[in-house]
Amino acid sequence: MVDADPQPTESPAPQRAERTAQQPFLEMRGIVKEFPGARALDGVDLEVRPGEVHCLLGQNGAGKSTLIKTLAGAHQPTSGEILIDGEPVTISDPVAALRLGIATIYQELDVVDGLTVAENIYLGHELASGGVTRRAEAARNTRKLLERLGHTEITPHREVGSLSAAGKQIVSLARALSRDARVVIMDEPSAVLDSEEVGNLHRIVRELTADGVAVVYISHRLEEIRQLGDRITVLKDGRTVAESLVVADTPTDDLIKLMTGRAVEYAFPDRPGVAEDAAPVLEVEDLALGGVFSDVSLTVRAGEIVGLAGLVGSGRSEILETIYGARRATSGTVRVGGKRLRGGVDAAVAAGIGLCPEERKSQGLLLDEPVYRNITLSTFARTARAGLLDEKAERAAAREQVEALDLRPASVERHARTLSGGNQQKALLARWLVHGCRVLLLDEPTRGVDVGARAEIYTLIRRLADDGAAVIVVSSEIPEVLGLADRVLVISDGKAVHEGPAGEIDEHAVLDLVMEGSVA
Amino acid sequence: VSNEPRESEDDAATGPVAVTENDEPGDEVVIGFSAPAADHGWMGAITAAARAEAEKYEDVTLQVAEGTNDVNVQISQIEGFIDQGVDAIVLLPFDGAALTDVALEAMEAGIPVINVDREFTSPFAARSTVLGDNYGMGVSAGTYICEQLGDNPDAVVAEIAGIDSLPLTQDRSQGFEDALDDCGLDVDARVAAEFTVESGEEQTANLLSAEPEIDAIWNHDDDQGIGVLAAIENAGRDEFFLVGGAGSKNMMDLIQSGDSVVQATVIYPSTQAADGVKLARLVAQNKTVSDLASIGVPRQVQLYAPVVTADNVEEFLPIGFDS
Amino acid sequence: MSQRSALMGPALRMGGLVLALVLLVVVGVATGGERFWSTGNLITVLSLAAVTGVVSIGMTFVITSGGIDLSVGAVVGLASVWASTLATQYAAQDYGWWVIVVTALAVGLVAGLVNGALVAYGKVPAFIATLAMLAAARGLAEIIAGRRTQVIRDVEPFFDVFQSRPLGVPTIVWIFVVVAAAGWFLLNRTTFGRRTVAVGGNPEASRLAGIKIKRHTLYLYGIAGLTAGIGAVILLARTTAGSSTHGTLLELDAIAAVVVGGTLLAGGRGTITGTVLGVLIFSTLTNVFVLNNLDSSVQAIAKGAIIVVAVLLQQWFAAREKVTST
Amino acid sequence: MSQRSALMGPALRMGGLVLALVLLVVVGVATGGERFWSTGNLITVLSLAAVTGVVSIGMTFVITSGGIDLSVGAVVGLASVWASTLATQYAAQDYGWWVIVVTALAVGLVAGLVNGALVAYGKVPAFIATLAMLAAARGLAEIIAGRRTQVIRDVEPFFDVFQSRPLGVPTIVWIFVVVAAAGWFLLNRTTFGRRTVAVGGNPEASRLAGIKIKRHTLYLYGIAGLTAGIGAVILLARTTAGSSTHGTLLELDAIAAVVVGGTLLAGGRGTITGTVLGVLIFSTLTNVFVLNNLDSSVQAIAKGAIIVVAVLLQQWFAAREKVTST
Ligand SMILES: Nc1ncnc2c1ncn2[C@@H]1O[C@H](COP(=O)(O)OP(=O)(O)OP(=O)(O)O)[C@@H](O)[C@H]1O
Ligand SMILES: Nc1ncnc2c1ncn2[C@@H]1O[C@H](COP(=O)(O)OP(=O)(O)OP(=O)(O)O)[C@@H](O)[C@H]1O
Ligand SMILES: [Mg+2]
Ligand SMILES: [Mg+2]
Repeated sequence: MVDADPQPTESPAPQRAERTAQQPFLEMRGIVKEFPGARALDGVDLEVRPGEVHCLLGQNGAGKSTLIKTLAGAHQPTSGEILIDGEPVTISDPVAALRLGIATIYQELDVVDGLTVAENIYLGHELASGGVTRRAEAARNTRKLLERLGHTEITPHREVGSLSAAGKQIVSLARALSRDARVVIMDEPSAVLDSEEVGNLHRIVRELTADGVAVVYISHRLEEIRQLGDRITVLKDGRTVAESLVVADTPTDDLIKLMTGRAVEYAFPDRPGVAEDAAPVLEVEDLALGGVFSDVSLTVRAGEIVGLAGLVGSGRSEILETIYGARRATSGTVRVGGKRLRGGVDAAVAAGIGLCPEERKSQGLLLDEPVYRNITLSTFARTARAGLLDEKAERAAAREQVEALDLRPASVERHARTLSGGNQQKALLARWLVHGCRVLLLDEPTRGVDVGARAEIYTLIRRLADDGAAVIVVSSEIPEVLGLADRVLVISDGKAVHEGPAGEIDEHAVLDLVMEGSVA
Repeated sequence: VSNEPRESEDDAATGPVAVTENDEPGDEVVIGFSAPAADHGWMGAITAAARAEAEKYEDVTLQVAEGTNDVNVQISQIEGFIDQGVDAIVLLPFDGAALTDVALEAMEAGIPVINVDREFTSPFAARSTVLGDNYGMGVSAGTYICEQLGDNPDAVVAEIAGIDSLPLTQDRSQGFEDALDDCGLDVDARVAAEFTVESGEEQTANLLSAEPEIDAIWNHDDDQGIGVLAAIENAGRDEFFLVGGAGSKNMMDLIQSGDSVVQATVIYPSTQAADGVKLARLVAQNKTVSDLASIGVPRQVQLYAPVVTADNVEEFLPIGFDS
Repeated sequence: MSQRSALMGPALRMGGLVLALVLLVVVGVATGGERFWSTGNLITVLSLAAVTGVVSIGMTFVITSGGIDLSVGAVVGLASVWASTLATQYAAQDYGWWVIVVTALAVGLVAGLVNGALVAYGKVPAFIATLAMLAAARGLAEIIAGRRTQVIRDVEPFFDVFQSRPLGVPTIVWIFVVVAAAGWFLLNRTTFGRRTVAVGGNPEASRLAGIKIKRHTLYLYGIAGLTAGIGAVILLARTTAGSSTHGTLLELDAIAAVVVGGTLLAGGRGTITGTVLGVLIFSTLTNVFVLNNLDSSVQAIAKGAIIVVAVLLQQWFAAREKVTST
Repeated sequence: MSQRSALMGPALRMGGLVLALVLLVVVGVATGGERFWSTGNLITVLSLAAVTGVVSIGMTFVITSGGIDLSVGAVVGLASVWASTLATQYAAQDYGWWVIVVTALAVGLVAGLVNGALVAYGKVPAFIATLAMLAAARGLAEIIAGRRTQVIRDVEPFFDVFQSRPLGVPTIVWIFVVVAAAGWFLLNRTTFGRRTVAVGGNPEASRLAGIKIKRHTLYLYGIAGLTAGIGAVILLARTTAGSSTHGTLLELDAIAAVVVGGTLLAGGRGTITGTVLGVLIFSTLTNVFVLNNLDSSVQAIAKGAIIVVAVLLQQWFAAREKVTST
């Protein structure tokens, strides 16, 4: 991603070009979708052919998820028409979409925690005789699907609630595959996956297209789109601004310009280097959480950004959460500014630590509260006088961040639920910017954030560090960790297997370390 | 099928009525009536009898408030009556003590209050009081059981009480205990049901299971008695005899037929409120009770709690209420 | 390891309940001896558990789906009254005892479906819709019964069937066993049951997976109503009478049994086994209390304490489960 | 526009309730005429509303935070009994009438804190913990009172204070007004209220944002207990007596008023105004029923129907709100 190539690197395989010449399988014409108080789609066109990977590109809030939800029957379009094989159809509900051969993996995790893996995969189209589920067969098929996805460690009878976010994503994927669909829609499937998983996912997508299945793929990772996509449709502010561009013929810069309407400086901010005598702000010593990780020690000085790299499930999120006091450490100590931290989250927040959690919906947001209350959730008590809220000050503080982060729409009164995924992420970041932390723990801070905003967030994180904060960043995109951090810690299987300056190691080396560690 | 109403409601509720000069129409009076929720047969009979009594007099309009077991609501009902300026109030309070204050208020506002069944704590709160005799009921039941078992000091006596948190249940149990004590018996097992058929059945089933040998049972309430009998039937037990309470027609029929464990029941008149209505009318019309020599309605009328057995059941059948 | 914990999980989660029940039985035997540990008494305990038990099975479905049904007690009353009116009794004499059963089940089912329609299609919160049904069903039952207890007479075959004791166990206990087994099967082994869990755990995901949530919700309340109808039949058989007071506060007992059993009140996780254990705990508790001739006030306090202890035990076992599975 | 809808939203959502109340008043005037629309009768309605009203305010907080308190009715009973024991009465005679008040409030508060501790620190589901408290508090109240009603005697100043009528309105109505106003302020204008809404909306997010959700939960149940204590004082003033049966089933009335008022049972949204309207609707309903001399069974059915209609009206207004705000 750092060195995204403006020129196409991979020439599309010959048979792919052949197929793209076929009749479109699916067409959407002039789709408009209005929500109370917002027009999310304002005339969108899309055309998908069999056997192609059609990428949807657009900034946060451009309307990508809304578009595919109208296609999946989850939303009803206000106007516009949908054609399948040239025939107009109405997709009145999800069942109708599935019947038409449209399977969808949604941006937000759509699994049921209380059901097993197999039950989740077959939810809605259970293998059953007269209403009685055929469990053995479902388990067999599930095992096959998971094998195809390269995840034999996820067993069919495991409860999905015990899986990590990535595991749940795999289950969603398996569910879409189980539908034998003609088109599979994937809304940011790679956002929670690490690089190895992403490779795996790409292989599956290629297998699908080889069988003539069309894939509609949404992602903010442009290099991924380059590798995988055949054609691209770009959305901006609910309209199609470019339809069915051939990937091979479109330089990345053009795409960014189409999406954002401007040229974005597409690089990581400079590393000014941390002064040798900078005071250590966060000191973690021999931290362990029973069964998940152990012996984690690290020191972050003022102005320093430390990155944690590792595979999904290696325990990085738990390390952050334990430092933050959200989980009770089995052993070890955490010091902030030399003072030992005791107690739970509230003590950590009081000491000036902030955590941007991994799952924004379940761990971060009050979905039915206005944006400004989400932004001031950690600080409203501070702006209050004698327990009396000062909403004016809260709104002002929130508005400032909304502008700084270019949150769209730029209203602080909207409920968090109505924001697009990427904008919800920005609102979470804004919470800690208002708080003004000494230590900031960021778990996948750019998950689902568009290119333009991504650059802004990088700059912002660096600026925070420059202002004296100690920052830890966890990201599944190794280039992001390497590009942003001063120092990296490579985590494998709950242990730190390497620590060193970010500039002295590359992606392959990290991957090697990770693999070695997990074998050991 | 024999659970059809055998007689019309008013006959069943009030029994024979002698016509006196007091029954001549007088001034039009509005009487407010308030009682606990009619959630079981006895209380249903109370309200039905009061309504029926009022029907008989064309000079009486009975204003009936929703039956409620919430003293707060009942107080507001009385406040409503005061506000409307009714001519008299007949009040069977859910809890006598809790309704005393509002009754005083009514009396102070010049509205005579006739207190029924559960007594107020202040003598000034009611113009006249019609009382059942809860303690006496327990005594009657206990005395009857003593008579039957008197020669056997080891006899096992069980008690199936009603809603245990009500003072009236405590009074009944106290009377029962005192009467048994007189002949050297005591209550060996006691459960409390809730005046409902279902709870009667449930509690009795447990009781019978816990006590393999019983000689006599007193059940406070004939409404729950249907459940009590069902449980006895289900358990196939008949080594004891059962004494009922309140006096439902059902139980009287069983006593009469003599082929069940029911040997007796202690009357707790369900006509109290009807008497209350009658007295309220007299008070409001400034009349007097004609069979008495004294002028004016008496301060207190306490009704008798007789024991109904096969010998005298004929006599009581007409006042048995449908449970 | 995850395999093991997946298997051990539910078993361990039940551990607290089983332990609570065993402790109760020990107390029962210690204080009541043979009077407690006799076939007769154990059958009494089971018989008394039957009504609450059957109704709790239906309630488990509703609660698993994230709903609640406060009307079951009142519906039991209404169904018992309707099934014991003179008209029904005459019909039963003419056509057969099943008329009573069918009437009770039909009344329960219809009341349940009305609940379901209000919740699913009227979007009335379940708590409110079923609270309204509670009030309405009781009122209707009182009007139909004229506040009288309606004794069933001259329908002997009805009692012959329901008061009989195949294999020495009362029919009504068999009914409880069959309903519980059917409930377990329905919840764990059928499409319907798995969808119920899904609807409770993540309604939006369920909708997107193609489940017709509204229709499913309608059915769920129908099931709860139907079990209330079955409960009414059992009560008719036990008490020989229908009454508008039948089932008073039964809804609280049922919800308590379901939740103590481990079904999440928020939905998404339900266990029939837990519900059955919950029902048995409460029924044994009452029995032990009576055996010890305990004052009803002391009973109330002890009951409160025991509920809390049972749940804390469950928590403790759940915590242990986590530790062993890591 | 979003600004406007944010302002209009709550007003419109209240629309259904206000309409329901207005309809009730119209029915009251039409059928009762002056008997309904007199100062005396309106004060009767408000006095009746006071106990449920005060308790419902506390309940609003608990439900907004995603919890529930089934014990309030029993706690009202316990507090009323404790505050009217002979010992308390002697102390009140010696030291002043406030002893009674303080005792009732303290009993309510402690019971609430026990609930809160069980829920927050013991992780017992709120439904279970407060159900256990319900049973235990009633049992304890019965034991303390010996199942007798305890009349308060010779503490005249207590009645002088609470049965007086400043500005022609009974003190207990003033208490309701003050508690409601304080509740509104606490929920809408203070950090405490904000935390309550946050905890109800997403407890995990609130915890991760640094809110001490356990301590907060403890306080919330404390508030519910405290309002139950206030309710007990009002009942003592109205009935001049304490009884273990005081407040029976009050929890259902309170929850119904809160939920009909528009507070989400799942938590995350609460409205004191709605709760007050809900309480007034139920209390006016009872009054209109009495004025019309309606049979209590018919009343029950009507009550059920009216609850559903009130909620459907609210739904309809909410839908309109959406349309107008686009
Ligand atoms: N339920 C809703 N009510 C109101 N507005 C909504 C609702 N859902 C989405 N929107 C608005 O519609 C617009 C498009 O949202 P959408 O989720 O489709 O964006 P997106 O392109 O998927 O963004 P991202 O990349 O961040 O996921 C946004 O402005 C969003 O605020
Ligand atoms: N409460 C828990 N008890 C035991 N194990 C847990 C618990 N929570 C998570 N785990 C396990 O800990 C490991 C690490 O979890 P997690 O997926 O959060 O790591 P991660 O490195 O942050 O990966 P991701 O990129 O998905 O965030 C996983 O194997 C997970 O199953
Ligand atoms: Mg999106
Ligand atoms: Mg993670």
